Amino acid sequence: MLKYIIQRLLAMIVTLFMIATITFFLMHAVPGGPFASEQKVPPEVQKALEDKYHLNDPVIKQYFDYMSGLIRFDLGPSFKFKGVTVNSLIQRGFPVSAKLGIFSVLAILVLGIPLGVIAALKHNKWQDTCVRFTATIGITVPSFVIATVLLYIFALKLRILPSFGIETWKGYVLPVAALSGYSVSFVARLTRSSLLEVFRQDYMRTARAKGLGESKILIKHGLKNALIPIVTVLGPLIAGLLTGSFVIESIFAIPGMGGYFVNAISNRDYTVIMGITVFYAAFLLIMIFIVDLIYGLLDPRIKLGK
Amino acid sequence: MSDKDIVLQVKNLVKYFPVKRQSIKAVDDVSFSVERGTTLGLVGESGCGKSTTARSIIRLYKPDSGDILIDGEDISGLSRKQLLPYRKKMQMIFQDPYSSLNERMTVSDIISESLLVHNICAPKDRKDHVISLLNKVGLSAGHANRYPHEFSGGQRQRIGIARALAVQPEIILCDEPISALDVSIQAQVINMLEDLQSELGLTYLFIAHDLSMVRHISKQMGVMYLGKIIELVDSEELYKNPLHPYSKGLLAANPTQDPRITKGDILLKGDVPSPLDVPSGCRFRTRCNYAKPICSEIEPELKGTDHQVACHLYQ
Amino acid sequence: MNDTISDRKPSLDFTPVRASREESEAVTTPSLTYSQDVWRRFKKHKSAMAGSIVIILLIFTAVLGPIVSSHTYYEQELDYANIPPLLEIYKISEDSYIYLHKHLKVIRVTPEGRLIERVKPLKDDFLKKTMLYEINGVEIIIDYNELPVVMHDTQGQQFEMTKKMNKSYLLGTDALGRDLLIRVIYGARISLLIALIATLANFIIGVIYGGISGFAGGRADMIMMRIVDIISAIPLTLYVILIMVILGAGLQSIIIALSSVYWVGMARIVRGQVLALKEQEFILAAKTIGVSTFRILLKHLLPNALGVIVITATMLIPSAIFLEAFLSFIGLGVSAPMASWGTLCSDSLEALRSFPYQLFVPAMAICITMFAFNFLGDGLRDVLDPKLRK
Amino acid sequence: NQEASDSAPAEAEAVPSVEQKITFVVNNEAEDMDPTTSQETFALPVINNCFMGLFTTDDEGAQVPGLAESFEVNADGTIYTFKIRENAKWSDGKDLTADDFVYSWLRVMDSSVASQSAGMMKPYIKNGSKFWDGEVTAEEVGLKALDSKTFEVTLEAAAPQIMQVFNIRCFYPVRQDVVEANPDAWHRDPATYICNGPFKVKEMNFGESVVLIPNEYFWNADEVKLEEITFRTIPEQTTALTAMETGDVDGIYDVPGAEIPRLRIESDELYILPSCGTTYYLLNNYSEGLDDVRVRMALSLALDRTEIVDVIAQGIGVPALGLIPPGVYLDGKDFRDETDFAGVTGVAQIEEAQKLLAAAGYPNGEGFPELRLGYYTNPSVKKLVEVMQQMWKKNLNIDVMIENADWQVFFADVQNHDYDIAAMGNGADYSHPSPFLETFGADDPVHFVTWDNTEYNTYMEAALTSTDEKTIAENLHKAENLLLEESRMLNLYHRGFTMMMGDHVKNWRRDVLNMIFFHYAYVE
Amino acid sequence: MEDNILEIKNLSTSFFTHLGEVKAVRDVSFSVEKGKVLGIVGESGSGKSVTALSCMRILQEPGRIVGGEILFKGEDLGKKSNKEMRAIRGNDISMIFQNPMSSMNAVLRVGDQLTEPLMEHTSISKKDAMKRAAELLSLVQIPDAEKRLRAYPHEFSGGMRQRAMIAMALACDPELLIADEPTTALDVTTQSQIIKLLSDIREKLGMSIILITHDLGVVAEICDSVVVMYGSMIMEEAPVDDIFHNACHPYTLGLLNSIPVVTGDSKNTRLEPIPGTPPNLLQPPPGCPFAPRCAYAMKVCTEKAPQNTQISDNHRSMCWLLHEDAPDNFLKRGNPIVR
Ligand SMILES: Nc1ncnc2c1ncn2[C@@H]1O[C@H](COP(=O)(O)OP(=O)(O)OP(=O)(O)O)[C@@H](O)[C@H]1O
Ligand SMILES: Nc1ncnc2c1ncn2[C@@H]1O[C@H](COP(=O)(O)OP(=O)(O)OP(=O)(O)O)[C@@H](O)[C@H]1O
Ligand SMILES: [Mg+2]
Ligand SMILES: [Mg+2]
Repeated sequence: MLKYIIQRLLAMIVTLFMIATITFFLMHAVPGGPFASEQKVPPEVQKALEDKYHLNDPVIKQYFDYMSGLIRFDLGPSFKFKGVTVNSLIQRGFPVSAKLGIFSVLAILVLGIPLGVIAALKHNKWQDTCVRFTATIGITVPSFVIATVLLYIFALKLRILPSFGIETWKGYVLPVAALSGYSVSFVARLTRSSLLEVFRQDYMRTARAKGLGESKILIKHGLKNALIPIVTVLGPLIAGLLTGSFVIESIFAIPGMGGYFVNAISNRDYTVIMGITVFYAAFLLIMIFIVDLIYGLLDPRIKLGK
Repeated sequence: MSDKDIVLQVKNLVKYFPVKRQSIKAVDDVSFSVERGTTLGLVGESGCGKSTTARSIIRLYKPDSGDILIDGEDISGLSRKQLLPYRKKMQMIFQDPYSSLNERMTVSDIISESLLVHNICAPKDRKDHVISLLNKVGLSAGHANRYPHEFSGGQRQRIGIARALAVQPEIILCDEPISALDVSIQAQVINMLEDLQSELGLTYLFIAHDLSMVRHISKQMGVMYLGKIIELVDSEELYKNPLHPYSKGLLAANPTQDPRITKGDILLKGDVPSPLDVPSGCRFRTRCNYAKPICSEIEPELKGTDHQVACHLYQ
Repeated sequence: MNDTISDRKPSLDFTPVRASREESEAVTTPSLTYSQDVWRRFKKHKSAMAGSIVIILLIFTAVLGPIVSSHTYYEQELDYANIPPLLEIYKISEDSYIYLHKHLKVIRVTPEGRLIERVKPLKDDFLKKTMLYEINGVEIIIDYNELPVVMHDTQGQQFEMTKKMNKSYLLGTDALGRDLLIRVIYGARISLLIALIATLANFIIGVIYGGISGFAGGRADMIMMRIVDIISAIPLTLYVILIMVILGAGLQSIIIALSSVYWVGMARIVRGQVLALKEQEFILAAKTIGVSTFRILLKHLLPNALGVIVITATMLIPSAIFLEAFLSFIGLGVSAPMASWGTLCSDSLEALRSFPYQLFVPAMAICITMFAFNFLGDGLRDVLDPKLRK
Repeated sequence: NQEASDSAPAEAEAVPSVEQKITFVVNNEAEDMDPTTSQETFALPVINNCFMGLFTTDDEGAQVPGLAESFEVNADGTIYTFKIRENAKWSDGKDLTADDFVYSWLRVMDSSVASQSAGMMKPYIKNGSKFWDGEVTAEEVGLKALDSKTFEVTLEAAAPQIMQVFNIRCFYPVRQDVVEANPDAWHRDPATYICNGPFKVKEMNFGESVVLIPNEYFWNADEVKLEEITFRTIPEQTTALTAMETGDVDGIYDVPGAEIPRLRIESDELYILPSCGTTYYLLNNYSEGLDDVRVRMALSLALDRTEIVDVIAQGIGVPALGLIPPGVYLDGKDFRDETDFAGVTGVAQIEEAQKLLAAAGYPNGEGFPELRLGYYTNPSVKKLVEVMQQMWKKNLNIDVMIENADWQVFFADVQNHDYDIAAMGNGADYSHPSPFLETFGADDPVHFVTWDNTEYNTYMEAALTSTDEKTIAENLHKAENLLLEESRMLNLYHRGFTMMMGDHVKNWRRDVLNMIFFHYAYVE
Repeated sequence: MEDNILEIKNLSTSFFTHLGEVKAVRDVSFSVEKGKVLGIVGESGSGKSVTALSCMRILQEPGRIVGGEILFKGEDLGKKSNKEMRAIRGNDISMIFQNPMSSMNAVLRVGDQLTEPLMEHTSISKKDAMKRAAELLSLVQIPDAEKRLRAYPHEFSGGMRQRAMIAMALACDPELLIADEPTTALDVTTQSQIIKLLSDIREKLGMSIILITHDLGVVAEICDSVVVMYGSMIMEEAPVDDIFHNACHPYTLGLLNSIPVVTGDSKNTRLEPIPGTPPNLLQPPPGCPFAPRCAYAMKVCTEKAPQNTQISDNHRSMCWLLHEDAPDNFLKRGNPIVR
């Protein structure tokens, strides 16, 4: 087991290293630079700025400098946000994004899975149709549309929820709804199909033959088995949710991590791009790993390390 | 044995499956040979290595050691490319008539794939060839364009046989070809295999649980236990006079098929030990009623001329 | 069963009939090839049929719509910007009707709802918040001091109002006065093409990559899956910009961008399927015959994973459509004034409050398409899988 | 309005005496809050309300003394001597002295600091550029503290626009000890954000908000009434507008264009103001077709600028017939009043345009090469280019291909002169024609215009070296007219500026560049 | 007959699929005597499992009982509410299934699954339930029972799993045990162990068993009487001895002929399979379902469903050959099979 974990961690580090390397060179290959696009900055000032941030060093040297910083968990200073280090950016932004993300994950758990269960239980009945319909819309309509429409209805027309920020609990409602719309729908669908598959299994019949009640059969026998395929998709999904969404965070003015990323790319804020990419990648890999561990817990047949 | 026409000879075949740091000794030093045109039956409980033996012979697995001689030539170390000609000599029929046919191919596609791979006949003759093969296994031309799901288990198994026959093999390894079939259908398949054998002079390695069927079809029988052959003898002889306690147990366990005959006590108790943890000495000693101290120390070898048995009782 | 024997006795016929072997062997279901069978079941599958009919209609509309429409996707009528599909028409006098736009533009219309021309105000008094118009000699005053806006003649008499469908622009116009209907129809060309490309990328790259990875197993699988991890973690925008710089905007860039990243989800799923399938006996059978690895993958493994592949592919279509909008936004997509559904959606968001129909129309188009694809996908899975029939 | 009346009584109930607190929306997190280095707009609300320069703005937006209570200029306009207010103090109570100015301005011109604003200071100050290049020492730069409250500035040469230039943020003083203690990040911490304006920072929540409270050491602290200003970051304009309309915030910058017509009707809180900027598109005179002045003029005349303003700018701008926006005064006159627009009018002159095009050898657009119209990722620019494309197609029957790119890629292309027509524009840092015209001159450091006209350069040279406003104005007019006659760019519209401010917020100020000052504002 | 624990009368069950109605059980009647073992044999798809599932009323969608009565101790199960049925399932009647691999929930510990019926039907504490579960495991001859309770099914061998399934079924001392092909997936050795186990348990606990199988050998070893099903109908019902030595239906005879003879020289006796394949129950043949494969089929067989002929007290057969007007044939003359 320990050996397995160590192996996985090593593989993760190698993958992370590759991701960092590729992103680094990709980033430098793209035209522009953090200071190259200001209309009003004269060239000598631009050069001074670039000197200050060592952008005039050979790319290879910059790469090794960056990597040596990365090893020490030093992600460097942001080029755009003066006086802000990428570490502090993530330290500040991630908890905010994660908070939203956790609520979205909760939404998946209390909404997505139960809806899927209802749909499966009422297979081909109106409840099922409803869930499938809503889920398809949830998968189809992207979060920025959902967010804008929700904002229009609940903040502007009904005025029951705040239009921005997450300072109060009410503030969470809309961003979480918009953020989790896709995931909830996706998980609902997946739960439904997975559960329907489980319903066909022989052990469900066995449980019924024991005289167990339907709800007990569902929860004890059905759900745990049905969860196995759900857990696999949950890893990347949760990683995505917790690390923040640019769209949601900018629409609802939430100072999370996702908000910086897209801007960082269009600003060519190199260190921020790298920092967030590496952080996200690490997070993603860890989530996938955790999912594998949970997988092992859920399904005793799976022997980790085998 | 030298005067006999041996088509398939297996010498000291070993196949281990590594699992974590241990290994499953699925086949552990198995040797036998099969005469042309005859059938060797292989019986034993689930997990004793029958399938692994067959799959190693046909080189689905690479054996860890040992030789597999087809017409005297060793194929145990050949690469995929080198094996291609031998694939024509040897084919396999699988246990599960449902999972052994690709649901998304027509019967004619399934059968002609063999023809295609081995370039057996001109593309334009392929159709006729397929039909003649189908006829050979008791199906008609009308079945050619159908899909496996339209067939019953017995018919599916015939399709599997037709697929194996397509390359005109000399040897067919039958890995429990009838286990999944209904009694009424089993007989159809067995009869057909017998007919084909006499017609084409095929050699079978026939694997099954069901002793009565194996006995019916095979000339010689090997009894396997935990990766080893523990008794190898003419099948009638095995029936009449099983030597190894395990063989006795197996025979006794076979249903009587007549309510008027009451069976004696079941000799075999318990389960096969884990292949990860094979008992020392004689593998069977943990379930053997006659186990002696020596059994746990020295592993008995398969001995004897006509009636070979690996048991300390007879050594 | 309840008939008594005596009732039936006279009709009983005890002549032996020897069942011929042929007959007894016959499978009682009608003989159909796989494709015929699939087609037969497909025809019976209501939702699959509905889905494919909708898709065919969509394609037809996308191809033929522009031919029959009197508008073009680029033609702007700036006077008619942001006209909704439903018009509030005021009767000014016997033969003159106007439509009062939300933004207090006045447009003369026919009583049926056809736009005639925009009328410029005679006077626009910002401070008093009134506007003065003259239509066919009738002076009308629009007063927006208080909401809702009131419109009356000089005597303070208000006009009779009816709601009519917009006959000139059935689904209204966009911010530049272009016909939304025809733009959505043109958008279908791009978005459906994107759906196609995405699906192709999924099928060609994702399926093969995942298939090889799963089939190869072991170390190769490990490395290939790590590559997938890497691709999914590297920021998309970066290489999209790079592609744009190297290749410029246009379809070929979209194809490359989509096909370089879009298949990873599919690859993961196919790999999972192949891992499960490759232990099946028919794969072993193919191996014993000596079938090449590639052929096993193509002929044996993939067809059996097709159900899952189809479902996944349909699920991935909407994100491709919106990914295209994003790519267009950063300059990779088709160049304006051509617009895809995704861009129509995102363009309309800014004006959502004033003109929600501008979002509604393309969003509906996407939703309908998605439902159609979903129905079709679900149906195809059912229909393709002979096992479901057992 | 139903909703408004619903919420009004609730508010009245909750707040018996009006709380002197406001929330104002900024669209992005500030990149840099250090006045001496910052160059972007999102930091300005904070900087402008926390810091003060030598001058400030009065109710009418006119320049009035700020930290300097008075100043003198020598005869040739090269030496300015400022008298700093006796009661000018830092927010921690320390005295604000002339040395602070010397330190701060040197900091701007120190290349190791790499202030983005350096370009706006060093050309004016004597030896400023040399200091930047490390050729002279700090002592040789024309900055002197004559005594603790007297600050003398020597200019490189007399500069007509220098009074406006002094208003730019980089001329604000910062505190040496806090800056040196943490040169890069002092401005990110309320504790070290020592300032000298009417307010000081209470909280800085990165990415979220900056909260200001009155600075008791401000020299005019008695007049400051607001108790708290929150600058809230809301990146999405539509969200900001929603917040404004629901009353969650008191003011916003930049209203989404599509909503302006509606707000014009519905809202009393919308402000549509001129802004000192012009949107014009660059024409590459090396591109085939565009090398002919008749073609360029034809393209220009074929555009209906009124419609562009109406539809794209939602009526918040003014059709640009020339380059310099209205409201730029020189020699006592609005610069634009004197401009000759080279025949360009607010509406399209289609026939004229067609004639010119025909004369250039492309009758009815035949044989005209397909030009590329480049723009950068931005929704409203996209609309504009689509409209232009259509106008050219309809009026001249020529095809123009629209090309979109990420700003950085676009800008790199423009700098490499890899464009036919490119979306661009200029907003001034100070209200003067020269920043607009310099772009087309030989001396422009960011040289993305493909033009090198000796005549033009001569006019510019003459204008920029003169101290006489009249000469300057004359030469700048000549330069602009030459630009317009040559139709060197497609001047489209002079930008407007929109913002919303709650009716209850009184006495806030803005200057010509639309900087917002809450110095003496209060809530009613 | 008071000593019948279960009596099925004219049971018909169908699956209403989108292809049409699958008549999986047609007009089936039989009864199980108290303390006896009834075997149901027949080829795959003949409706054995569906009959059993119908008795328990645990048919899955789209299956429905379309007619008949299921009398358990005189009460019609068909009329019971779901709740009442739940109290009976696993308690009075329990069932074990063919495939021990898939019939146990792989993600739950064996102990948990074993205690489930106990917890459901009795008010026993978890701890006592575990104790009882251990007893049950020892009863089915799984050594080291207490430790094994904590194992997961995949850690058991096939035989052990099936034994655990039996233990599960025995948990509440049911009066009737329905065993649906309990040994089909197992080795011969394990099979004989399980059969032995079942008959021991029956003796010990005195319950009745319905044993569904297609292996006549198994039937011979343990059953008291046998129902032979084919094409969703009953072909023959008889005491076990009669089935093997006095079979009165060509189908039963066919089944018997297909197995190799145990004694004597098997080499020269060719097997005699029943040709052909079972009918498709979507469109069952109008007459006797076996007619298309029957060597002795007559015109009437293809037209009319066969009628019941009572051979003796507890031996009946459904075949037109036994009709009084039918041509004189071997069935009337006696069993032609020499075994
Ligand atoms: N690919 C494999 N990897 C690891 N272990 C394997 C593999 N294939 C077989 N084994 C193990 O090898 C042993 C022998 O298996 P094999 O399939 O040969 O048995 P068998 O006699 O054919 O059994 P059955 O009657 O169930 O088919 C078993 O313990 C099995 O678990
Ligand atoms: N869920 C279902 N949907 C449709 N048809 C079904 C379903 N379950 C069973 N059937 C049909 O009912 C018929 C009887 O099936 P049943 O399972 O009772 O056969 P069986 O005698 O138990 O066969 P086996 O020996 O294979 O278990 C078959 O034709 C089968 O196809
Ligand atoms: Mg096997
Ligand atoms: Mg069954």
